[in-house]
Amino acid sequence: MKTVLKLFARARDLAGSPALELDLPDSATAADLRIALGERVPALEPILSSLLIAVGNDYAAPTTPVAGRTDLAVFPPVSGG
Amino acid sequence: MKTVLKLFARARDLAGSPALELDLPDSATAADLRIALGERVPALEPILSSLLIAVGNDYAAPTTPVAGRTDLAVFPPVSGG
Amino acid sequence: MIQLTHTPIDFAALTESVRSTQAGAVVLFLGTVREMTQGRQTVALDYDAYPEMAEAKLKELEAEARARWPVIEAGIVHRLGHLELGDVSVAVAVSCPHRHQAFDAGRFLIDRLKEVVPIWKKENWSDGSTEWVHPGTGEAAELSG
Amino acid sequence: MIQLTHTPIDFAALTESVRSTQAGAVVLFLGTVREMTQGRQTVALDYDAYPEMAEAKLKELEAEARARWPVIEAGIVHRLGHLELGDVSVAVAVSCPHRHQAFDAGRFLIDRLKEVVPIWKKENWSDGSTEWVHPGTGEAAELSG
Repeated sequence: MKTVLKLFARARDLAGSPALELDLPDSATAADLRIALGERVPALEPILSSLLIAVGNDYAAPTTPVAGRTDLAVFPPVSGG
Repeated sequence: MKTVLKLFARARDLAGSPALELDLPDSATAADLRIALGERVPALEPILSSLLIAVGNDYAAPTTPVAGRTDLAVFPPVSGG
Repeated sequence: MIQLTHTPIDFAALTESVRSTQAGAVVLFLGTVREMTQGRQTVALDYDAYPEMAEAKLKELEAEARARWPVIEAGIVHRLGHLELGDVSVAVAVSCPHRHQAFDAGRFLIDRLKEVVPIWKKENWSDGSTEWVHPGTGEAAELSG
Repeated sequence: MIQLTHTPIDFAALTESVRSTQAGAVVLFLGTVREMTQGRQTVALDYDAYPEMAEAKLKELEAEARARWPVIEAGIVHRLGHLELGDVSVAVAVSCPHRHQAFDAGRFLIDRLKEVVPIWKKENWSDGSTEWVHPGTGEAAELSG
């Protein structure tokens, strides 16, 4: 399924883009998304394991379904304040 | 010895005066001052045991000498803030 | 800056005065005149002080805070006289490199101020009565801020 | 008030907005751009955010604080974009009946903000290099405020 995600901060810089579109199996979870993202954008490898995944305005668990969503975001640990 | 003290807050109200002069023995301590004050101003009795005594800008211990000082102050527990 | 004042406290200026490029954190505490205290209604407070000793104690507290935390700048202003509901009675501002230092130092300063600085408040209750607040005398509890 | 802004934060107005006659205590926290971090010199910071989620998370944090403490009013403003040394990057203001509530709620809000709100800072070091601050990635430590 067509799945759209935004990228922020160093993840955006490494990917060279603020957004990506992936084709994921219907059963894909956030854990699957992380693997697919590493394959699609090898430059993300140094920070891949620490990337956070959000569905809408909530952080996803590894088991959260993500296939077909267009409101995903992927970014490194936050540093506001 | 002639000893002068200021009074504040409820102590001043009960004594009806912002300052008092007492004649104390040369050896008088802050503990002695408290007793002398209670005898001189019976109206202070309700709060006498809780009154704080300052010599200059420092709180006095019961054993602190006070006779002849003119920079004494006596007041109830503080409530600023 | 250590100050006792009979005019309204300019807490924005106080906060500005502690900002620094050496600091990553500023904490400002304001004590304000609250209307309800344990079911009783306040209409105003009157603050009195022993000014010389109060200023000396405030300077000691600032020195103690500087000895315990890496304080860049600190300021304490206490208002005296007649205060209406909502008025700012005290402002404590402190800056430190890191935020937990600033929170800890700010809390220390206001906690100790309430214990040792010779300033007293008198409640003006809505029933028309007035009452000095003197914690521990058995006559009135410590009710504020 | 929850706000992300690209213009300087008016922390005095934010503080005024949380004052209340129901509150005896106001705590304001400011995060400011510090020059030195573990021996390295910053010349500026750039803040980026995922705005929709950041605002949602800030609202959640305010709700959590209100559930844990008797918060009268609360406000959080975070600045985004290019900040110079000494600039205010974040302001958290909270009012409560008593001071320890206000300190605890204020500290909770800034601590949690730094953990969960999707905002990121990029260091502009004095040697001309830039570096995203991403705690725990092994690439840069959490260094601020």
